[in-house]
Amino acid sequence: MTITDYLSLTLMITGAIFFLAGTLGLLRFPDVYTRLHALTKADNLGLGLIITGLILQLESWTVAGKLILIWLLVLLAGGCVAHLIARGALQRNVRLWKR
Amino acid sequence: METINLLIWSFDALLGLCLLWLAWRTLSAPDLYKAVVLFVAFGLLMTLAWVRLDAPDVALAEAAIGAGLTGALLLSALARLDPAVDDQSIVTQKDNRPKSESVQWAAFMSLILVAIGLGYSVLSLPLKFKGLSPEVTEQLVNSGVENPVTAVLLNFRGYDTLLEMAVLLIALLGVWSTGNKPKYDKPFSSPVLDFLSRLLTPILILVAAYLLWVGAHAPGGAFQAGSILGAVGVLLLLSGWRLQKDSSLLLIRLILLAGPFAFVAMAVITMMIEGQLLQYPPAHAGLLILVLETTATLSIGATLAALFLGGPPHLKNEESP
Amino acid sequence: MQYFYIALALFLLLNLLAGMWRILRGPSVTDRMLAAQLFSTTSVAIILLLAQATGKQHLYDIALIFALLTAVTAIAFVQRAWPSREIKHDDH
Amino acid sequence: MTPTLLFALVGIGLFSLGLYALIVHAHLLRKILAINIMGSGVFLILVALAKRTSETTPDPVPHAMVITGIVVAVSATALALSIMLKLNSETGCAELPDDV
Repeated sequence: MTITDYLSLTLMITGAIFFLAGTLGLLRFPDVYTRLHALTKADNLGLGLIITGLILQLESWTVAGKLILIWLLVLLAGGCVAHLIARGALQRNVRLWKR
Repeated sequence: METINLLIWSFDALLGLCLLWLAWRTLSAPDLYKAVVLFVAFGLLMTLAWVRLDAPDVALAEAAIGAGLTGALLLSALARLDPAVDDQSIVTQKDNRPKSESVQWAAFMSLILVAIGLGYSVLSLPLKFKGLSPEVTEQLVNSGVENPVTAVLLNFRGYDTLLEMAVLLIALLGVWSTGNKPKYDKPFSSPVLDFLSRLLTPILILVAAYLLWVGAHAPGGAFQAGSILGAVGVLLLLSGWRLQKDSSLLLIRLILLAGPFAFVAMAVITMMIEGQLLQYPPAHAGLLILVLETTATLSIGATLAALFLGGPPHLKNEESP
Repeated sequence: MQYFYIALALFLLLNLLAGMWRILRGPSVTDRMLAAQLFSTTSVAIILLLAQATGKQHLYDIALIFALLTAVTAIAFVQRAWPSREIKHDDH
Repeated sequence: MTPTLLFALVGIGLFSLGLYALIVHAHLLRKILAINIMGSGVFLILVALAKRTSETTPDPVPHAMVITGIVVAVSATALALSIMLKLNSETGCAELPDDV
């Protein structure tokens, strides 16, 4: 194992932890908005970390470009969908959680 | 090596169990909305199963259709059920009239028998079997393409794809003849949606063209590219896009017909030249397949989008009250 | 490394299984839709890991299609299938 | 147990589940979902059995058939949904009359 291997290992494990955090948020948070927040942010960051870890292991730059494109698209679509869902929920008077 | 096999095996087993469990919940959830969302999730996991089974062409088709079309079709049909009680229609669309208990038991018992019979027949098949792959590999050089799945779809069993185009057209005619009104969405409902559809549409069209081209030597091809074009249509319809000109109505109908027509024309021509239905001269096979695939892609895309629309398209100013 | 990729993919599949609980339980239709979104992001990660583990380059295309198209189902939900007032409120 | 066998058995399970739901449930949307799941089961059996050739390249013919099948399934689903909506707007319910 080289230094690059260790680095990508660390990155990917951190990514997986972010995925776990996103799922926990989806399961444990009290209302739609907070769940949306946990899911969109944590999962997109987790995917980004896993993709960075994978890129370190690649030999070809074209494939690396494809992976970065995938991540950017997921980020973009995820962000827009999160906005649309949150906006729709507000318009439909879905209650905000208060302590 | 042993640990890897164990890991792979547990991944497969977990995936299989997830599929069965999702299917069971889809079919038994009392709330139909829940059933539809579970079915969408089921489609996503099916893609993973195709990846595990070394079927990348199938996985591409399932990803394009499962993520882009099935969910949108089912959700919008669910929303249109019973418009009289529009607010509560989705949440209260319940399915609580199961058959009597004796019927359920009889069905259950006979289904157990069917499953055991099928399981027995699968287990009794030999574990190593060549199938048709030696023949395909042998003839692949004459087919004009390098991807065996594309060779089977467009060359060796081209008549399958010909009939498939006919099936798509007939399904569309069936949808149009039910007389349901097409469903349009309000345009400009959100600037973000507008932005997203403007950005995704060109990328999706580019990816469809890429899959069509790459299908000659790697996983991809007309069906996958056509499904992506269909998803583009769905995305545009959902973000409030409408036809503006008379000529575009005619153009859409021409595109719908182009695929089946090109296939029939090619079948007749090859019949006259080579004496066999859809048997291309090996020297030109690659080019002919590309032409056929391109028209098929456009037709499949237009047909799938029109199926989602749910009725014959009309212009913006012909709005009926 | 291959060992690690598969293990990570398995972990993400377990993660996905946990998210399924939200689809089953709801309580509102929106929560179920969110869980379906979780499925798609996680599937992209799993496919990428499997691609790296098996060395099959064409699997990246499948992840690309997922990344492009998962928005469509969510938009269909927002535009069409969302009741104009939520009937079931959160029970927390 | 090889992946071939595992996924073939899962396919059989899906087919049986779908057939059971198709018989038992009355709502047409549920029947459409059931038919789709039956179809997925059949596709899974076909592709799993195609993997028996060798470890590297599975038999391409079943793969081609399944791709055709997936596209036919989605168009048939669209037609079925459209007919269901028509029935719904004519009669106000989405179930077929029971004549047993």
